[in-house]
Amino acid sequence: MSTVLDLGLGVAVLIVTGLSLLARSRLVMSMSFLVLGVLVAIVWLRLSSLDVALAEAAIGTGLLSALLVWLAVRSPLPPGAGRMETSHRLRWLRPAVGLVAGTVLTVVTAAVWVRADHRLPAWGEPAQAQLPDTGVEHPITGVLLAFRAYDTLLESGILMLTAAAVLALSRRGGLSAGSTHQLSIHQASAALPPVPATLSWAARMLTPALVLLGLWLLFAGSTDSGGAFQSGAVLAAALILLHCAQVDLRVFQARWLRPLLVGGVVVFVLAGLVGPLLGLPWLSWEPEWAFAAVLVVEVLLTAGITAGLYALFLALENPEGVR
Amino acid sequence: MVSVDTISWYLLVSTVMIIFGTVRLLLVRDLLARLIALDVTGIGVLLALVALAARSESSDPVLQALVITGLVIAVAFTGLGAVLIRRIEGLREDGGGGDRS
Amino acid sequence: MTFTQFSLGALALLPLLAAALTMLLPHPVRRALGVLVALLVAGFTAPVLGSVTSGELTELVLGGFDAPLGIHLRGDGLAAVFLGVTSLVGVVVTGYAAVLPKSTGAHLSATSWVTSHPGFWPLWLGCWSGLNAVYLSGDLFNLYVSLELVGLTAVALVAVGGQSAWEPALRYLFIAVLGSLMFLAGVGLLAAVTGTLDLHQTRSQLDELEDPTLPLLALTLITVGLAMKVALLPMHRWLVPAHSAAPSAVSPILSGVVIKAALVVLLRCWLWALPAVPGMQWLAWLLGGLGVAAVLVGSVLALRQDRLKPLVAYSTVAQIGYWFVAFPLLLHGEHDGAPLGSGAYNGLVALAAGHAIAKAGLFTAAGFLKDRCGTDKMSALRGAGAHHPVLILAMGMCAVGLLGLPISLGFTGKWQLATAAVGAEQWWVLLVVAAGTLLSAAYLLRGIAPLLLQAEVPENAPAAGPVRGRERLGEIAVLIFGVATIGTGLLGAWLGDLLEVGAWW
Amino acid sequence: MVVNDVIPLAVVLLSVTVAAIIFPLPQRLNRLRSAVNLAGAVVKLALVVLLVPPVVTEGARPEFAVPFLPTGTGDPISLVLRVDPLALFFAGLSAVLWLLTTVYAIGYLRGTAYQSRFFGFFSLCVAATVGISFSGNLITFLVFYELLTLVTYPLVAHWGDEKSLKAARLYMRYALGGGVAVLVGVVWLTMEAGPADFAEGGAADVAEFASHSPTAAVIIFALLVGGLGVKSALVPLHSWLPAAMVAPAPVSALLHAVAVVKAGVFGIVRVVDDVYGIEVAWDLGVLTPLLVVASVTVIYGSYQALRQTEIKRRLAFSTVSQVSYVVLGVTMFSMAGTAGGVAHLVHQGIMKITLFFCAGLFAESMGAHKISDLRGAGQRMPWTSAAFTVGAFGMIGLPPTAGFISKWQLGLGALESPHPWVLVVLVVSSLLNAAYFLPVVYTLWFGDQHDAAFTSGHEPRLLLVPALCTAGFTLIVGLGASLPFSPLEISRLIAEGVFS
Repeated sequence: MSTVLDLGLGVAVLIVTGLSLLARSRLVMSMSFLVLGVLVAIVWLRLSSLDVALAEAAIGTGLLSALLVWLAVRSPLPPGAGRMETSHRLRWLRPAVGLVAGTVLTVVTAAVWVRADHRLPAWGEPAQAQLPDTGVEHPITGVLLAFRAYDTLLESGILMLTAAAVLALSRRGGLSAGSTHQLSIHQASAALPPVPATLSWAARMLTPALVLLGLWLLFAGSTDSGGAFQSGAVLAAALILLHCAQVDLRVFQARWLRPLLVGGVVVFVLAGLVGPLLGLPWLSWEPEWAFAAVLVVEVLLTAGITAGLYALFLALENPEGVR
Repeated sequence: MVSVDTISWYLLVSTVMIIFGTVRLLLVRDLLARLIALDVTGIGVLLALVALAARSESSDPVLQALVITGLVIAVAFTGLGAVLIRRIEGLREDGGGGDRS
Repeated sequence: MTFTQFSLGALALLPLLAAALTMLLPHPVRRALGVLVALLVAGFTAPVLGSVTSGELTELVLGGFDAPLGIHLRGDGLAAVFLGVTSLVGVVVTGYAAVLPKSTGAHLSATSWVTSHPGFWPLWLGCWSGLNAVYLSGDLFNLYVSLELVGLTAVALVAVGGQSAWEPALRYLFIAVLGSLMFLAGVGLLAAVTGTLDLHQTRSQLDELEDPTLPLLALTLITVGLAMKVALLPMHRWLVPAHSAAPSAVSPILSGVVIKAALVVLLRCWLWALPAVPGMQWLAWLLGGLGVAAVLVGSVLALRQDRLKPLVAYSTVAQIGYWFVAFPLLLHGEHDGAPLGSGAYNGLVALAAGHAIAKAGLFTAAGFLKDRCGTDKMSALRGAGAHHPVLILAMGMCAVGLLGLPISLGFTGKWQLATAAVGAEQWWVLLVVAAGTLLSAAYLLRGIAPLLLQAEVPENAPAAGPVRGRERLGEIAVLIFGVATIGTGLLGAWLGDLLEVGAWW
Repeated sequence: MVVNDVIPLAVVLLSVTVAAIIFPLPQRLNRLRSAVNLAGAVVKLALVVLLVPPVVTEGARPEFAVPFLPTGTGDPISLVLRVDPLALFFAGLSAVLWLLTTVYAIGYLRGTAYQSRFFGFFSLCVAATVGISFSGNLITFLVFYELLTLVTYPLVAHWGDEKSLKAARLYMRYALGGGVAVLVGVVWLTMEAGPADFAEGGAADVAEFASHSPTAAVIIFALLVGGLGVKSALVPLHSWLPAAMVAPAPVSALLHAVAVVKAGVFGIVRVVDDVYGIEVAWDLGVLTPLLVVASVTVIYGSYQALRQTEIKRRLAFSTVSQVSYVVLGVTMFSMAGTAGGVAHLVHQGIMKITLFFCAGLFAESMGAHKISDLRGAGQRMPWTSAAFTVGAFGMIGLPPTAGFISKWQLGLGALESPHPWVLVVLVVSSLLNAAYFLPVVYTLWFGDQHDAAFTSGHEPRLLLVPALCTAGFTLIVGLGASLPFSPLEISRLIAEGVFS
């Protein structure tokens, strides 16, 4: 039974992959990618990785595909869409070589995969033994915010700096209060299609539910599946919905976007600095107050992720001068 | 505990995604198509990691955490890529853009 | 916890914190904070260098969680060398960017395009944080995250160069991310067979492994991915537009240190994470062959450029070749009691470190001229040397380093590479070194000599305008690189001692 | 002793310091720049003189070493500065001639632009030359040799026009090509026989290496001498030298008399005598081919000089020919020949610099570039013409000049050596020398008054005094050849060391 399901799921993933890679229309491509996200989230569930499935659903499918679909909608038919980079003489050569090389590589790699004797991770036992010291009960949150907090910190740094980068590509370098205020103001020449009243209404109704879901994911993270990233994605989705419903968020953008963006990383680093001040290594937290530290960091991190993802969305709209 | 066959099957699927995503990325000209190909490759890699995580009794938390990290990074680069594509195509629509650098 | 251990963490986290804070500040304050942080980072580099000089390997267990669960930071010889070089390049470039803000890119103001870009500061400090994290990391997945931090900020730093830099930046993004994904796939494979992500534990686990196929496949993936990021021929085509379209203060960082980060990861994987696996030498020979091609093709293409920045960028492509020429020699045994592998490794590191300083200097100079004259066409820059004697002198000194003439780290590196080659009886390496030296002399002369023309400089040449005090300071930055290129040439023996600490052998 | 050990380093650093002071000096501070230059030159001369008694009479070998390159086995290769008689000999030559050339250059460049750059590189050039002379092993030699290539480039390109840049580029190509060959040779030799410290009579490690793998030793010898042969302008590697004549006159003078060309020849002497050792080299059979090349160069250079109509080009080909006498002497495998060759190292320097100084004077004062322009110059510029005549007679080898001494000594050496036919080369070359120098001398004194437009003909003192000094030296060295501390006596001492 399970085998048939897995087989079907795998084939479906492959078909949608093919569709998202080979389609000629941008819209089809990005929509296929959205479907791919959904399918893969189901695969994660099949592989008993609830947290990853949640993250995929929220971040991967929800936001990432939304970005791509948005892009496809805003400029559906750029010059040369979907065409291969062909040389003049042998049109078929590149795709053919690519196909053959890809197939050969797949066969070789897969053969190696199957032959290899896998070894189970050596961190299983120490992870369970040391989990109580971290102040959280959910092992994945423990890994993210205690055992490998350094990775998470650098990663939130990446998200923050990506937001900084896309803001830097907007008016006034995007990095002052005045410029975030102006983000994503549509020009007359590229105005959005009018928003149907129903959507606007639905968005306003949905938002509280989304916020509630986000907060639940956040606070559930310490004991159960969920966490800063999933929660941040949901909250960002709520903001985006509001924005699409043409709710005026400019004051929020001007006053709060940058501080929120930065806050998570700053507090994370400062919390990491407490250890050295007490003579411990970087990023170590005493079991007594570890939970408090993790909670503070997680809340601010969520805010930062929300702001970062929202900034990515806002910056998608070209500033005037660069349409 | 997921059966070994299932894991191997998903590893195979992930391999196909990785390799054909890469090939497409290197061959196609359309910028959005390239970005999507890159994302497909990324999902393929993460799928492999999750499949590996599923070998343990209860799915391995460390590998899962790594995958979540990977996902966030994927969103980050896709976001930057998408904004860059928008800007570049905005320039093109303007008719080649200005001469300032 | 000792201060050195504290420094290991601070080296990665302080710039990140500063990057976050700069986002909230107005532009002039950002510059001041940037300079302050640069000096602090250099200050934290000192204890690491000091302890490695005294033969000590400093290790920091983050959060107190031991490997394989947690992450270790290791300040060994390789890390110390690159930390030192990055601090030098970082401090000087930061100073340059603070003094000449127009070198940081171009942004859209309320009405028009303006030179100088406030976004440079958070991105550069974030990039620096990632670089230090890469050097110190002792964990494969953490290497991936750090490398992504470097890659994304580097792409963004190219993009702040303005409209013409966007396409190169996007191209760079595709390659950088694809490279990291391949690296991640390789890491996943290794983790599957070893059950750990720690570099040292990976090695000891693989030592017990009988079937070499999987580690070999993993190494292939890792190598291809990282070779993309280092821009080894034939995966070099993204480098030239990206490095030449980047703002003046960014190109030296990219060419000087960012590609070195990928090189360091490659060395970590080849020499630390994997034991000598049968079949590895084929891969090494392939890399060696590509290295030779890169030296020759890169140099010839550099000769054919008519603009200064692309010329310097192609020179990077050629120099990258040298590092890979050393790979086949890394796996060799001994000759008369001298270990050849370590000799080639020393040579590789010396070449890369020397290149970092010299290339940073040359790119800063090229960017300076481009900013000042509005173009980097060599025909338009004729005679610019008459107004910038210090700059030309400094460029000459940097060129010495790139040529590999004494006294410079480039010479030290070539010397060690050549002696290792003679010991291993790989005579072709000598030929490559000789040909590469002569070709690089040709293209560097082509780049620098027209600047010296002084007989027929028209009065209204762009370089002829009055030189402001700030610009003089900018020239001093290049001069520091030049002097450092020559000065570090005397440190070859010390470098060899440093690299002994925490080496894989 | 301790003080002496520091002197070699001090001499090198002195010139570098002078350069570092001069580079940032603004153009208008002419007096300060000249003062710094002259002070540096005088102090350097004094330091070198200080070394003479301990090294020549007491047999001391002051040495300074600093670790430079790691080897992998623990002991790093060092940069070594060591003073032996040959080193002192060459350093003395450069110290004396630098002082004179500095004076000349101050006068020559008066009122032109970019003087700070010129004198800065000029000082670096001398630092490199002194470094070459004091080098205690091949690696140190290589370092300073390449440094010399680099710092002479801006000097050759000094005027900054297309022609200078082209000549400088040609020079750079040749010199770097040679440098790469030397580098490969040094790398190989170091890997096989260690860092090859210079030792009188040859390095023991090299001798052992040559005994068990002679083929490799011959190839390495060919690489080293081939590379060095570029700078010493051995035919067919000479064509950069005439092209480089576009440089300012003091540069040409320095290039031909002490710095570049001499550095190449000095390197060949070092390789033959102090790395391989003359006996080992003879056993390997590498000396005779080199002797033949040198003979060809001597004759060919003279023949080409005869064909030139421009003064500076004629002098340039004359250098090609004359410098090879040194190689001739060293490779003919006799003690007298070696002494003659080494003595010619100094003699040629003094005589050739005289000629270049005078050529510069003629060009500056009369605008004379061709030999035909010199008609009647003897009346208008008598002192200059006299100095030129002394130099020319020296080149031909007429007594009582220094040139006579070296040719006589070389002739003696040829008779002692296994190759008496070299005497024929010497005679033919002397005849050719006479054929291309005597007409110039004749034109100077007895040519018809040239165009009346050239009436200026005044002889600036800063340019004239150095020329007269070197002309004087040419005579003094010739007359006092048998006095203690004369170049010939020191050369004999060196030759004894080589054959001991």
